[in-house]
Amino acid sequence: MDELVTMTYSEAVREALAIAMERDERVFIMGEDVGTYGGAFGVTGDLIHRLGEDRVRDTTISELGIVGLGVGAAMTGMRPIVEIQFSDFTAQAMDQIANQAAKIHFMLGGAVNVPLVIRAPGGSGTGAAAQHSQSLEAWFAHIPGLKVVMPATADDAKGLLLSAIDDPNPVIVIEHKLLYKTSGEVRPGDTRVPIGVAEVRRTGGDLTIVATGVEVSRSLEAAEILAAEGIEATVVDPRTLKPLDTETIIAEVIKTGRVLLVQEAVKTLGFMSEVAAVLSETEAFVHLRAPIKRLAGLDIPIPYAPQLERAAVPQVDDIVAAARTLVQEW
Amino acid sequence: MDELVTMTYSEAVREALAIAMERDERVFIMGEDVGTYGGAFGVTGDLIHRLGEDRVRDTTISELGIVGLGVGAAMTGMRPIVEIQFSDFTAQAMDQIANQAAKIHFMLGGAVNVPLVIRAPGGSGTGAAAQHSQSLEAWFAHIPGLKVVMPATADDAKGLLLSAIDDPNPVIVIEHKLLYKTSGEVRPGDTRVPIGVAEVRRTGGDLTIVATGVEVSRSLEAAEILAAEGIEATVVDPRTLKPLDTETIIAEVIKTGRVLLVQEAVKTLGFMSEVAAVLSETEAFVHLRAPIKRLAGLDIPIPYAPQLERAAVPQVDDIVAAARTLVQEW
Amino acid sequence: MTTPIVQDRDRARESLRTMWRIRRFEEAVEDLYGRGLMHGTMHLSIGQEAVPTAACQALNRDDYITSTHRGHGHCIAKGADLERMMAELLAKETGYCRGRGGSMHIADTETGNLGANGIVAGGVPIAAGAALSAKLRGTGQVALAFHGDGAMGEGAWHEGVVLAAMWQLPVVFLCENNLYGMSMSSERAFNLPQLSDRAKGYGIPGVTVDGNDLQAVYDVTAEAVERARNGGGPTFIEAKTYRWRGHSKSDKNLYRTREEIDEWRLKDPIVRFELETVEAGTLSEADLEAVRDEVRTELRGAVQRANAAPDARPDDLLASVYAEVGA
Amino acid sequence: MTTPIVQDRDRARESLRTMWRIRRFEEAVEDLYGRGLMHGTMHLSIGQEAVPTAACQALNRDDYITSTHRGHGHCIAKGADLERMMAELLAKETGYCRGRGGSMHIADTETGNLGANGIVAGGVPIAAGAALSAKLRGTGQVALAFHGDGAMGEGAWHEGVVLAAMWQLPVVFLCENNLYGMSMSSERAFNLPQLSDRAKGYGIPGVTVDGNDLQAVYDVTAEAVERARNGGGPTFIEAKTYRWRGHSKSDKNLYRTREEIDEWRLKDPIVRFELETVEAGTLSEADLEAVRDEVRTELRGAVQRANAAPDARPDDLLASVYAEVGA
Ligand SMILES: Cc1ncc(C[n+]2csc(CCOP(=O)(O)OP(=O)(O)O)c2C)c(N)n1
Ligand SMILES: Cc1ncc(C[n+]2csc(CCOP(=O)(O)OP(=O)(O)O)c2C)c(N)n1
Ligand SMILES: [Mg+2]
Ligand SMILES: [Mg+2]
Repeated sequence: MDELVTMTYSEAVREALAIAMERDERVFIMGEDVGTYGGAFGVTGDLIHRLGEDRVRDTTISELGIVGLGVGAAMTGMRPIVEIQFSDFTAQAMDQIANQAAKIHFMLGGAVNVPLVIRAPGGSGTGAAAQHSQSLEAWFAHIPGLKVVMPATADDAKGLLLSAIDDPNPVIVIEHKLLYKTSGEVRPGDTRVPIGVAEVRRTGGDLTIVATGVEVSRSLEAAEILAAEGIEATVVDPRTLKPLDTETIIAEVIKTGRVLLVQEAVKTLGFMSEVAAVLSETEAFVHLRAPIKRLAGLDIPIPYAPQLERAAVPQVDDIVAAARTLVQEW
Repeated sequence: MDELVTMTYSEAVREALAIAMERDERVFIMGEDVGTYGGAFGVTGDLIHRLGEDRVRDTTISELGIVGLGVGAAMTGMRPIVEIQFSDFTAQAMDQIANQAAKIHFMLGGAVNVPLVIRAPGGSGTGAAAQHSQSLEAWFAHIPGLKVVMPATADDAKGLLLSAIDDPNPVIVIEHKLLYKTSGEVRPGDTRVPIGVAEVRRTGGDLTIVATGVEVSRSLEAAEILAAEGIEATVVDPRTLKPLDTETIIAEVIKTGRVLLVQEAVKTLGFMSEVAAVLSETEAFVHLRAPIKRLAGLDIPIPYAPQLERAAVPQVDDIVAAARTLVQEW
Repeated sequence: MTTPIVQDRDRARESLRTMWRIRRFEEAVEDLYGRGLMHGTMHLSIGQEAVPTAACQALNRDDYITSTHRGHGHCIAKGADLERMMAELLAKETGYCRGRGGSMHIADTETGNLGANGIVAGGVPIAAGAALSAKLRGTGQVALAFHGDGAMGEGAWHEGVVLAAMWQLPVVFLCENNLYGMSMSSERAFNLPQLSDRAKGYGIPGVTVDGNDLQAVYDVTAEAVERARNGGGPTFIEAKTYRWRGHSKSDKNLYRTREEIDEWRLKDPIVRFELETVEAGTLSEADLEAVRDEVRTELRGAVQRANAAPDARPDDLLASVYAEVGA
Repeated sequence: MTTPIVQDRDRARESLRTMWRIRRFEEAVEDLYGRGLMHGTMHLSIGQEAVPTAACQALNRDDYITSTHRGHGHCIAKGADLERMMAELLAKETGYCRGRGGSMHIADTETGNLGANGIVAGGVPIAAGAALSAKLRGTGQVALAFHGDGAMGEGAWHEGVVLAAMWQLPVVFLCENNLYGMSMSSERAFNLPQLSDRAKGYGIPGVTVDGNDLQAVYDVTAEAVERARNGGGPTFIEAKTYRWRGHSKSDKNLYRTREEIDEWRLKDPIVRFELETVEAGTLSEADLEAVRDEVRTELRGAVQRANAAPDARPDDLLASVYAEVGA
């Protein structure tokens, strides 16, 4: 196996885009400011110079239209990748995402596929306030026909995106703004991460933490602090929210009998509600020695002030405290 | 107390609209074909003749614009009620619903209220297929700042709507197409049903069924069949999904120790995922003698063919069977 | 200039056949519906047959169309099979969508029909996307988006046109202005003498045409398609026509008058074209009769075979949501 | 015709004061930002000051505006308090939004400002709704929606204008065309010689004006406001101007040239208006100096007091999401 390369999450996304476009003529990118500007978060960077304007396409500010054109192109032999500048603006495009892209294959009796990839950065932490900081993955995971992935590391950002581009179904990739600048080891070349397979990032016998997105690294950090206190946590990163690898999650929860579910999204009907529901109706249920514990964003819009913004979503300390209570009380 | 009047769910909605408009000059309705046509499902009926074109306003086919105008009118002293012809088309209006209406009060530091009501019929059963049959309440309940109600009876359709119109916050009312023509007893006059209060529609000691929308009457029907077999069910109708009356639900679940959650929406991340999560992390958990059981729509777009459409969502028989298994096996 | 259709025996007959296939198909649907043999809802385009018939003649088989909730005409004109369409409406496994889509979702990729759409204006950006795809693949294909007048109130319509105009995509936006979006008159809705005045705002050509004049619709569409194919970008066409029936089964026609409907029935595009062909000496009364008979027979067979087909099967519903990876 | 602003000592001074308040406010923001004392992102309108300054003079205090992500100028021109604005940006409890909204969400209902908006075109239908409200309440108020050129690609823009045009609402759509929507040039995006050509497609009047010419912006806005107030319906105005700074802090200006920026700096709307007032003999160099000093002092005080205010409090976050019932 080739040597691992250290790069940022954002570079890893860009590398996946370049690899896919170089290998497959049908792949192209479109979105607001993905060209000369290089993307609002610099993700597409210099791709326009490497692959040309035809394949790295700057659009008008028209999210519904962009996704709609993506749907039409995907139905007719192309493999479009659409960037929505902030995942909050998927609200604008929701009809084409949920009523068109997600349903066409089924609704047309299987006659057509819609191999469309939608990349959208989510999450808070940049002081951009309520309309630029949401974690909306639950909206998409609720709609049959969409696949939803949420890479938490650079290698997953690359590998899941490569799998998404090859998938014959619409796949939403929820990237995270705070992760873009973090570095990680990435496998070189056209290396995929399969959609639908969770990753156990750490093992420990006292409790199982299931976390997504930016909360994965926070949970791993928390696990180290807990370890110093003698509490050993397993950390599971589902990576794909839909289709969900329930098998791995259930197995890891059964091993410890205690589960802490950590997400950045607001608590009510966030992704972890589904994980909790799955655990409470499957064989995991009888192995639980403690009630399930969700640690999630407050049910509020993300506030602007930095101290309020931090208070709105789970931080390392919150995870440590919740895990400690769970283990000590049960 | 005045005598109850028997009327259809649809007439009850219309009565609430008329009462609110007659009592409060600020209240008006707008939406596609709500005027002369009387509404796609006949709900607004003759209101345009009783209250005039200014207050019963036919719009162009522009869901995002309609909700947006509602937001602007609500911020400036009016009490708009917006009808979205099928709840599926809230996808078009999602930005104004989730990014504007829901967040403005918080985001502006409390300076402004947005007393907007959005009425939208959801649900399957009319052969209208995948883009006209969804149950999308979970999308709204996931967004802080929105209230979400889902009346299952004519009296609730009237009473919850009257409360919604008086509420200083945006409220989404998910009505049900199949319920429009069903009749029920309705209290006369300006009688409210409070937002945030669940209703226990039946009591029985063997299991607790929590059901929403059209599944409430199906659950009650199922409960009668079960009773004939000697199985007694409590049936709880949350009525308001956000804010949720967790107290009543938890109390009723504790009483029986067995819970069946029934919704029409697709299973994954539907409203009952949240109820399951709440039950699994509160005092209810230790009282559960069986795993939680969700009975939900299949994770598929609603198909056109009648037999497929029926198979896609829980019917009375399915509820009976699930309840029976739950009681017999645990 | 090529021979007018009305003087071209084959094309005239073909045009009539298509219009009759649409009319008879929808009459059959209406009948089945009325007798409780068909489920769901239905949107009939009776009275509007000349528009899709003419427009699709200006397209190649591999050109794309996107269609609407009122899509039977588009589907038939682009070349779909009546039996598979009827089977779909009858919720049969042999239908275009295996009974999962119904009238509002029929598609026929073989003939470039990317699908009816239950969402008003939903197909507009999709057509632009198909045009972008054709441009990127360099195939010379053109896409045509059928849409209603009411669709022009939607953001989706606007955004689709904005992007198509910016990229000068090979797409034609064909508005069937049947004077109403459900109950809202397009005159009241859009505040414009003619809807093609909208085109200027996107820097693209716009034209209004009598939608019940087959030749006129053909001419403007052919010009638009040629422009698109030659890299000249999108065109907007408004074809004025009328739907004789209500919007859908629940329509009580409260928003329009009996007189208006009757007036437009006199402008029947089929009768008009039949008369024109006879006047031009291209077809005889006997020819007309032959076409009608042919279509009636075809349709009867289609309904019978569709009826006899197996009902849509519920067994693999969950497995039908996603295309298989590697497929 | 009333006296031109440039010849009216009070109004000329007031106009200059407003423009300088905007410019100095944003310079202060830029500075605080650069020194790491301010959080989040920022969108500066330096170079565009004449548009809001002139437009808001054409409005009454109780008329409404909706604003954008680039909204400091609109907010100041409509009459907001600099200290409360600065406090908001500094995430203070005394800010307009108690530190919960920041730059992109400042609103000031006292002066009719319904809010900046982080969503491009988000305010357009909201302004139309405020206009509908004014019409229904019969107050004679007018609403004005500030928006960018880029916003015209959004469905929200289209739908807001469609409904406003249909109902002939008292609203003005004022596009600040600063030539770019982030990196996309409006010329490339919209395929139009001037964006006001769009107005015809909605059956409403449209006009293009030099956005750096205070008097010209005032004149067209005043006319549009009068039309709206008198029941004449909406107007679309395109005011051509330029933002000197990048789109936001992350902008490397790769999509435009140094020369272009320099050229527009020469068209500084403040310098231009100062020169005009001096040439007209309305204000002296000393008067100009006095205005500048006044604003500098005001701003220094606002920043100091804002800085000294208590930070936004996290204690009642959950209780702040919903307005209390009965309130
Ligand atoms: C987004 C959306 N909004 C509303 C509807 C309901 N609806 C279906 S057809 C229709 C009228 C469409 O009018 P037009 O575009 O003129 O087409 P026509 O029915 O006249 O063929 C409406 C309001 C819908 N299907 N989709
Ligand atoms: C719906 C939506 N899409 C994209 C963005 C990201 N964004 C913020 S401002 C902007 C450019 C807006 O351009 P324009 O309307 O011309 O205003 P300007 O920035 O020039 O003042 C973009 C793309 C957004 N905030 N909202
Ligand atoms: Mg129409
Ligand atoms: Mg701009």
